[in-house]
Order: sequence, then structure tokens, then C-alpha cells
Amino acid sequence: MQFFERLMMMDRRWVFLFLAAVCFFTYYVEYDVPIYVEPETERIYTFIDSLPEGDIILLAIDYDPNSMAELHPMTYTIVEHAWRKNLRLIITALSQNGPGMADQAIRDISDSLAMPATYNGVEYPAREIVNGEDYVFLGYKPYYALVILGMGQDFRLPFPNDYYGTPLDSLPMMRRVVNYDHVACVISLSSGTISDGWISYGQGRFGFPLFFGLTGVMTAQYYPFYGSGQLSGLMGGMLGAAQYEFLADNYGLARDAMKVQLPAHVIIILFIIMGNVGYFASRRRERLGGVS
Amino acid sequence: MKRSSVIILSVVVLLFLASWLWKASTLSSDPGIVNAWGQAFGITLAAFLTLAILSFLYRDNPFYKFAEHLFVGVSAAFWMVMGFWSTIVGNLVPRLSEGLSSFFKVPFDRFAVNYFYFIPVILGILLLLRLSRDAGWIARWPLAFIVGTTAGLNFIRYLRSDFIEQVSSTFVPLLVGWQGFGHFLDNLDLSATGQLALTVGNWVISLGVFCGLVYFFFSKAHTGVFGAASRVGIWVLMITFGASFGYTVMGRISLLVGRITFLFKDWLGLIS
Amino acid sequence: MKRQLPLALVFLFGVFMIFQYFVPHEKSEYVYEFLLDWIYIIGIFALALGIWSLFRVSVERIKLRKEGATYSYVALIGLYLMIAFGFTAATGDGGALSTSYYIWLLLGVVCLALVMRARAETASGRKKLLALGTLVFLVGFVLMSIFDDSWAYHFYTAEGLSNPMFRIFFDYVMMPILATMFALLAFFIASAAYRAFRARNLLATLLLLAALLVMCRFNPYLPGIDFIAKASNWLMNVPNLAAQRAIVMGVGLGMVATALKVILGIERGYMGK
Amino acid sequence: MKYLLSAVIVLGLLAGAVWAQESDQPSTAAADTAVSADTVSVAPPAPVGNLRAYDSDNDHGHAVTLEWELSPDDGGGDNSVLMYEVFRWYPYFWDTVQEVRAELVTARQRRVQGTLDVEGDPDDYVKELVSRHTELLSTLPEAHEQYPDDGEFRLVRAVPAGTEKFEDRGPKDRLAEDFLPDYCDFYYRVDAVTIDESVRTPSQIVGPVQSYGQWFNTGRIVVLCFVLVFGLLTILFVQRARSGAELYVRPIAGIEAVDDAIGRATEMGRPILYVLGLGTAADVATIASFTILSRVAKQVAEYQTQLIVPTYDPIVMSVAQEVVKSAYLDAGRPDDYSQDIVYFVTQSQFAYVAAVNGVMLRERPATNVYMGMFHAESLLLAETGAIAGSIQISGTDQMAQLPFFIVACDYTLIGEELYAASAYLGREPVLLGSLKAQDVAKAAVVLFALIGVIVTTAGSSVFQNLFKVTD
Repeated sequence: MQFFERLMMMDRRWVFLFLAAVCFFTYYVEYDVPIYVEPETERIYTFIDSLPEGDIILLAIDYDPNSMAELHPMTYTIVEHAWRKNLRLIITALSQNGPGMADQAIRDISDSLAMPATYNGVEYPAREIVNGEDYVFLGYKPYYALVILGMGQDFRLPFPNDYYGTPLDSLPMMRRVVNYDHVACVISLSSGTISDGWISYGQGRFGFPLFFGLTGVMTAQYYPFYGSGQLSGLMGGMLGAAQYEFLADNYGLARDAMKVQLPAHVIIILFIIMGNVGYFASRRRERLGGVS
Repeated sequence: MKRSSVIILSVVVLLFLASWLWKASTLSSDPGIVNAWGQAFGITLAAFLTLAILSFLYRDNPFYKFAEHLFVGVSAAFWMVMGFWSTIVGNLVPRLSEGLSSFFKVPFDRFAVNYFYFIPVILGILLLLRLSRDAGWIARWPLAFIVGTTAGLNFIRYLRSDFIEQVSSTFVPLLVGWQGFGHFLDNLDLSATGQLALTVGNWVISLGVFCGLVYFFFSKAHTGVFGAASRVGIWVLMITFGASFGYTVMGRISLLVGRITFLFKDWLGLIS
Repeated sequence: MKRQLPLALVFLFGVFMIFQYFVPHEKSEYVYEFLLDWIYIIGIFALALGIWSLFRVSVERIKLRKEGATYSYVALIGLYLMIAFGFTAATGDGGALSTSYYIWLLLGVVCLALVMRARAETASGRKKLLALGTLVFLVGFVLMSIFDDSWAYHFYTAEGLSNPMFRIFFDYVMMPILATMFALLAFFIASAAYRAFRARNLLATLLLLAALLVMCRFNPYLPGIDFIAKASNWLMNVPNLAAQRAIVMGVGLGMVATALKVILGIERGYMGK
Repeated sequence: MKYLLSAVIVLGLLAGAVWAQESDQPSTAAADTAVSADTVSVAPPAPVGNLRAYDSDNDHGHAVTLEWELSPDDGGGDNSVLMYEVFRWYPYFWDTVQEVRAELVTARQRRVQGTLDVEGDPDDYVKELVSRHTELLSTLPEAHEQYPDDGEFRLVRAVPAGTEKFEDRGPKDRLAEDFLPDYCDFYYRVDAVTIDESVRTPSQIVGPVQSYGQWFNTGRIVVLCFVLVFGLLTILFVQRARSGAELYVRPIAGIEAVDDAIGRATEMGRPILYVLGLGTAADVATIASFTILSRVAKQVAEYQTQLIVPTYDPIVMSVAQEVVKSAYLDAGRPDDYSQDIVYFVTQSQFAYVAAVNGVMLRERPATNVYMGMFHAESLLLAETGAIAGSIQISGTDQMAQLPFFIVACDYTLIGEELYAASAYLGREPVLLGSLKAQDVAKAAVVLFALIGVIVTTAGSSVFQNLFKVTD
């Protein structure tokens, strides 16, 4: 068994071990990773940033807790950005396991709004976030396609009451807000087929500006919709979230996680290179062996 | 049970208890926490299950099997319970019966009653007839209803958003902002948004789509020019798959980071 | 009846859904919303079928003493506990559960385990003993179900799920396993890349190079990162767009064709032919 | 000028707020602020021109669209127009309707809460209100015919300057406060309003106009054409195939591998694992997968190998049981069929994966077949299968999961190949015929795209507009 063959045939458990070791180690070390901003993300940021005060954004927190790592940072930074700009939010959670998590996130961000903050050189005073005035949390209903279609008629159709059981009509913010006609845009953060639903049942039928925050895997799949204009912007995975955090000047979870990403990527690339070096070397040896 | 298994099992149990005790003692120092023992148990259990699943990477083992079976049982019940309360009780019962509504404590509005909702109930019960050996074929009726309705829905849905939209967005100009060769050479711009890059990009898109579609022709042998186009098609597909794979690595590692955070921060408390 | 009626139903509803798309009138929308409602009500009934199947398979495994039958107890107990949490709630203030409630749960678990054990037992003497034990616990279980007032069936309130154990099981059992299963992907993606990305032929090389390029774009320390970022972006925006479009169009057309075949009754695979 | 500008901005924002709020009556709060901030007196602006009102197209009714030309003083001239206010003529009778409606809504709510306190049967009371409300609504068109007597113009909504189009749309729920009735003669007026709310110029009154629902959405003609053409093509080719025309299908590597893999499993005496994915019985990929399962099951029955089919969706489970059962029947071995071949695991994505992974490592299947709809679990399944040393064949239409299957499996059916596989396997003329129809449609797409690209390159967007579908 020669060195190169070993390089090629290494047991997968070594790969697992190296990767785990690197991830655990770099999680500790403090260092800062520079961020490179892509235009797809920038378009989301600019759109939200330029909305006039009081406009309504429909934010769909449609992911499961298992995609929290990638999508939660987006929720945190977008919601904080919107509230700092005095925009209002209608929030849905169309994933079965999502509402509790979304509710927790809303509370967390409300708390952080109670502190003044300075982003991109602008000082934002502390303010209290009021349920029913600054946001409405609609919660979960099964069969997202029906819900998306239903909200196109009237938010009250699928959600006569909000997550906390208050009738929508009694919330000051929902007065005169009937359906998608009254929101500036829809931002869907999702980790599954719900995003297809937002395109075909939502944007396809009702034609609102639609932005996506997706997990890294899904992002590539949605570029055709970005190219065809059905999507007005999209951000993918942790990198997209980190870019948004960078644009909003709000250091958060995503940029924190980027420091593990980088070494992990390097490790995987090294393994791929090792595998190929081994492959070529052993093939060469075979060929030479055949000649002699 | 083998002796080594007993030793491993007892070590794990001891560690579990130690973690519980230690976690409870640290949590009880925080005045904001009400039920420190309960929470400590929950976090320790969560950490144990996390590690049990991770142990699968080494090989299949009793801890993984335990976590797997627990997960299957709990999640199956979880979905049933959620479905029952949100759909049957939340949507159906208030539309059918006052007695049932008051039993389940859901508000009942007799003017929203709609007896047509008995139809899906009947179809649902017909579906349950599957369990019967003789009347099992009746279960095909509700199945036919579901398949028919969704086939109709899918038919239009894919036609509209996947097909027609995609076709029309393939109509890209092959010469972007063309004002003659002289103009092109004088203002040659190599940036990503420059004329050259856009023009080349549009060529690649058009050719890529054509060749990709050719690859998906099934009723013609892939030989000659047709075969060449189909080969280019599969190259483009492979590049895409490679790129998507590379793109995904990131997200997957983020998920791991989430678990590391849990273990380090919430369980071991090594990071604040 | 057995074959023609289902096909007729498929045709009828399929055609209706297609026509509905072209008819914006209020009445057509009304029927449409109605049909969608029906589908998910039927879906819940189907879930009962599934739970029954899961239960049956686990019980069979225990009864036949197949390998790993011990773990089937775990699955059944998990199922039982979660259903119990789903349909009971404390009656007292604050929704806190009483000790007697936990005793009741435990009795249920013991009962369940004993029944299963008894079914798997072959020696008739021990079988009788186990059956007797089951009976004792069962009586306790039933009595507690009837006379314990500290909890009651059904938990639906305006705030949602009110049994705290339901939430706790979700947070501390389902969530960690679910998230960790998902996190295993990080390791698997690494091993898959190591194992499969070898430049064996042209197609494999293209796959490998594209993946490497895109993976490098996360590395801001690499020389020429600007170019790599742009190139991988180009890769994601241009060739990727083309390939996606070709696949999406093909798939879209295939789906439309299959839906049409289903509606016309040409494709009958879903009915077991 | 700076003052004016800032006042305009403030007012614009306020107008937005007012607009978002309930504003049946023109709000004066906004104007007050502005006047106190700035006491410039303004001349009345020119009115909007050419006001038109028509029933909104392609909808379910309950909406009227208004279009007008901007006042010359909006964006030019004195530039004094701040917003437009849209007025609709309401008969006083509408107030009666509203009173009854409000009464009805509260009565219903109270009835639900059990707090409705009336003499006699509360249900009769509500019923009586319902019939009164219905009756009043039915006489509403007559009240509208009284125009201009017994009524007045009321504000519908204020829109910011620069707006040329407004849709007066109400919900279709008759109990909604802003319900907009169909088949009533509406009259509209649009006022150009300046910074001083009292300085305004009304437009000509348009009307009568009625809103009503349409029976055909003309914006979707393209889709209809396609449906018809594609449907006809399919029927045509199916007929041709039935009458015996030879239809060629190119070989699909993944499908040919299935047969070998079953043979291999038989030799090794190990089972075959068939995974239908996470789709529901209505997903097209799952339907295609059933056809492939039927073929695999038949062969498995013939070779007397073991088959394992864990499922994720209960309906899929029912269907798959049916499929496998009839495959065993076809193979002449109905006695070998057991209901436990196809079983349900759980409807939770990762619990399902955990269980299937367990099966792979414990039962050691010789071959794993993954066909249908997959999500993130694709790689978890395929890598575990590779660790267990099974031959793996996969197929999915989920773009995002294809890369993982390609990397980790021995054979992969890419997208449409999965659908084609069912036709390829069965060799039934009807299925082959529809495959041919698909190819013809694809050729048409290539042709269209070619023309489209040329036309677009020539700088015309005619072709692009042809493919526009309205919502």
C-alpha cells in the first residue's frame, strides 16, 4: 500500500474527524472575515432601505428550525433593518414547526429595538415595538399553497385571527389592509418548496415584488426566476445573510459563522485535491508498471 | 448483553447524570430560571440525542438506534396531533356541529355552518376502508378525487410559471447594445456588466438552453449534429451540478455550526 | 364501479381545475376554494392510516422477535407519549401538570410494554403472568383516566397547544435530533466530494472544476479572489441559468404531459394499474 | 421653495398614513399641520383630464378601474397638486345598509361568544338580520339609479400626485365594511387637491359604471392556446401509436441499470430498497415513480427477491401497496405479497431519513432505488447507501438535489428522464405516444426560442409581449 494509494483510499471517517476538528477549533478562535457583496443581495437591501416610513412588508418566515442556522440571521437583520426604518411588517410562518421559533425571534428583535443603535453612521433612537401597530404575526396554517392563494383574496381568509388569537380586524395596522395590493413587497425566507408556492401561487397570480432568502442549496435553483424578473432579488445561505448584515452594518450571527465556513471549505478543497493527486499518481504508477 | 456493552452503557448513564447535576447547579444560580432541574434535564437529553445521532458517523450503534426509533415515534404522533387540531378541529368541526365545537372548545358560528363539508369527511372515511380486505377498492374514490384535483392544479401551475415564463425569458438579445463594430472595439469593456460580458453571457444562455433541451429529446437517436448538441447539453448540465454542489457546501456547514453552537454554548457553556 | 368511477372522478375534477383557471368569476372561485379545503381534510384521515401502519409494523417486529425489536418499544412509547400529550391538558391554573398525571403516563407506558412483551412471549406460563400484570396496570390506568380531575382530555385554547410537555418534547427531543440529522450533511458532503470528485473523464472533470471554483469563492484570502468571485457568480448566473432553464422547461413539459395523461386516464400507475 | 418642498414631503407621508387608515371622511388633520407649517396661499389647480371608469378586466367583480390624465399642475405648471382624492357617489340608502350590516356582524360575534342578549330566540334574531341585510343589498341597484338624488359623493381614497390610475376594489365578502356591490350604477369624481386642503378642483363626473365578474380571463389566452395545442398533440400521437406506428425511444442508462441491479440482488441474496421520496400522491414525480415501482416489483416477484418500500406519506403508502400487490399478481406470485413490504414510517422528513438509513445499514440491500421527489435528505440517503456498498439508482425532478444524486449515485435520471422512464419501461404505445408529443412541443419551444432570440436581437419586444400572461 503506497502513500498515494492511501491518499486516494482513505477511510471516510478520517474526513469526518478532520472536518469536525477544524470546525470545533475555529469556532473558538476570534478573527474577522471580509465580506464580498453580490448585487442580488444588494437589491433587497436597497429596496427595503428606500421604502417610505409606514410601508408594509410581508415577511414570510417559512422555514423549519432545521434551517435556522442559515435563515435565522436573515430574519434578524431584515426585521431589525425594517423596524429601524419605521416600516411595518406582516409576518407569516407557513412551515409547521416554524411559528414558535418565529415568535421567539420577533420578541428578541423587539427587545433589541428597545436600545438605541447606530448603523451606517445613522443614529436610531430606541423605540417600543407594538404588536398590531408595528407588526402582525399571522402564524401557521397548513397547506401553504392554499394560504398563499387565500391571502391574495384577503389576509382574513386564511387568518381570521393572528397567532395570538386576536381578530385581524381589531388590529390597528390591519385596517384597510386587505391583501397583497397593500404590501410593498413580499420577502420569503424559506428552506423548501414553499418558495415555489410563492412564485407560482403568489407572484404568478398577484404580481407583487418578491424577494427570496434561501438556503445555500436552493439558491442556484432560483436563478432562472431572478433572470426572468419574477424574483426581484435573492440572497443565498449564510453568505447572503452575512452580506445583508454587512450592508446593514449590523454584525450578527451570519458573519460570526463565516469564520467556521472558511477553514471548513479549505479542508474540503484539500481533501478533493488529495484524492485527485492520489488518483493521478496511482494511475501513472499503473501505466509505468505495465511498461516495465 | 456483552460485558463491554454494559460498561459503555453505564459510562454513558453516569455522564448523563453528571451533566444533569452540573447543568442544574449552574442554571439554579440564575434567578431568571424557574425550573432549573427540568431545564437541565432537557438540555442534557438534547445533547445526548445530538451526540447519539453524530455517533452514526462512526458506525451504526445502539445509541443511534435509540434516537432513531424515538424520533420516528414522536414525530409521527406530532404530525398527527398537529393535523388533527389545526385541520379537523380548527377548520372542520366549527363548520359542522355545535356539539363537537363545544366539546373541543372552538368558537362555533352557526351561520358559517356548511354541510358540504360532510363530503370530505365521507371521502376520508372511505379512504380508511383500505384497511378492509373486501371494501378496499372503495378507497380509490377519494384517491381519485385528490389526484384529479391536484393534477388539474399542477397542469396549469407548471404550464404557467415553469414553462411559458421560462420560454419567454429565453428571448434574450444576442447583441447587447450593438452600435457597430467600431463602437464595440472603441468602448471595449471587460467588466462583468460590460457589453462583451453581457453579449457572451446571452450567447451561452441561448446555446445552453438549446443544447440542454436537445439532451432531453427522447424520440430521436442522439447521433450526428444532434448528438453533438446533446453532448454540449450534458456538459452544461454537469457544470451546473458541480457549481450547485460547491455552492451548497456552505449551507451544510452552517448547519453544523448550529449544532456546535448548541453543544458549546447551551450545553457546555464554554462560550457566552 | 371499481375502475371506471375513479377514472371519471379524476377526469371531472381535473378538467374543472383547468377551467377554473380561465374563469375569474366569483362562483368559480368559490368552488375552487372549497375543493382545496376538502383535500387537506381528507389528508388528515390518511394520516390515521399511516399511524396504523407504523403501529402494525412495530408490533409485528416485537411479536416475531425480529432483530432490533427492543427499539420498536422505544418507537411505540414515543408515539404513545406524544399522542397523550397532544390530547390532554392540566385543568388547574397555569396549566402545570400534577404528579398524578405523570403516574398516569407511566402506567400507560408500563401497560403498553407489558402487552407487547406478552405477545412476543412463547412460553404459555410466563405469557399468562404477563397478561395478569398488564391487567393490573390497565385497571389502574383506566381508573386514573376516569377519576383524576387534575387533567382532562383536549387542550385547544386560543394560545394554541397548552400541554407544556408537548412543547418540551418538541424542543428537547424532536428539535435536536432533527437539526443534527440535517447537520450530518456537512460531513456527508465532504466525504461525497472526496470520494466522487476525481477527474476520471471529461464529465467528471467538468463537475469537479465547477465545484472547486465555486467553493473557492468563499475564501477572501485567495489570490485573485475578485476574479474567482466574479467567475463563480457568472457560472451561477449564466451557464447555470441555461441548464436550469433547460431542465425546468423539460420538467414543466413532462409534468404537464403527465398531469394530462392522468386526467385523460392514460397513466394509471397511481391506481395500481 | 425649500419650505414648500419639505411641507410636500411631510404631507406626502401623512397622506400615506391617512390613506392607510380608515378614511371615509376627508381627514383634516393632515391639512391642519401643513397650513400651520406653511401659510402660502395657492391658486386652484387645473382639474384632471379625460377621466374614464370601467369595470376591471378579468376579475371576479367588485372592482372598478379609474384612469385619468394628470392635472397640468402636477409635475408641471404651478406644480401645486399634492394628491388626488377619488370620490364615489353613495346613496343615503347605503348608510341604512351599513347600519344593518354592523348590527348583523356584532350580533353574530356575540352569538358565537354566547353574549347575545335579545328577546326570543337569538338565532331567529340573527336570521332575521341576515334576511334584512340580503334584502337591502338587493335593492341597492335601485338606490343607485336615483342618482343624483338622495345621495352624495364620498371619499374613497386619496392617492399621491403622479398617480394616473386607481382601482376601487372591495372584498367579495358581503359582510365586509368596504364591500363593493356588483351591478350598481357608480359615479366617480377625482379632485386635484393642493397643499391647502380647501383649495381643490373637482373633475368631470363619470358614470354610470357597473362592476361585475367575468366568465373568461382574456389575459390567459396564451395558456389556453397551449393547453389546446398540447392536448391535441398528445391525443394525435397516442392515436398514431395505437394504430401501430413504430416510435423510437433513446436508451436511458439509469433505467437499463435497474434490471441488472435486480439480478445482482438476487445473486447476492440481499433485498432491494425502493424509496419513493417525500412527494405526495399528487406530485407528478411520485406518479412517475409508481410506474417504475410497478416494474421493479414485478421483476422482484419473479426472481423471488425481497423488496423494502418505506414511505413518507400515508396516501403514497396506500397507493404503493396497491401497485406492489398488483405487480405480484401479474408476476403470478400473489402469495409472496405481504402488506409489510410497503410500510409507513413518519411524515417527518429527517425521522424518515433516520429510519431509512437504519434499514440500509441493517438490512444491507444490494440495490437502492430512489425515484420521486427529494429534498435535503437526498445526500444523506445516497451517502449512507454508498457506505453500505449498495448499487444506487436515483431519479428526481428536483433541480436542487440532482447534484447530490449525480455525485453519490451510480446512475441518475435527470429531470424529465424520470417521466420518460415510465414510458420507456412500459413500452405501452399510449405512453410512448405522449412522449412523442412532448418532444414535438419541445421542438416547438426551440423554434419559438430561436425566432424569439432573433426578433429580440433585432430590437423588438413583440414576441416577448406575445408570451405575456396576465394575472
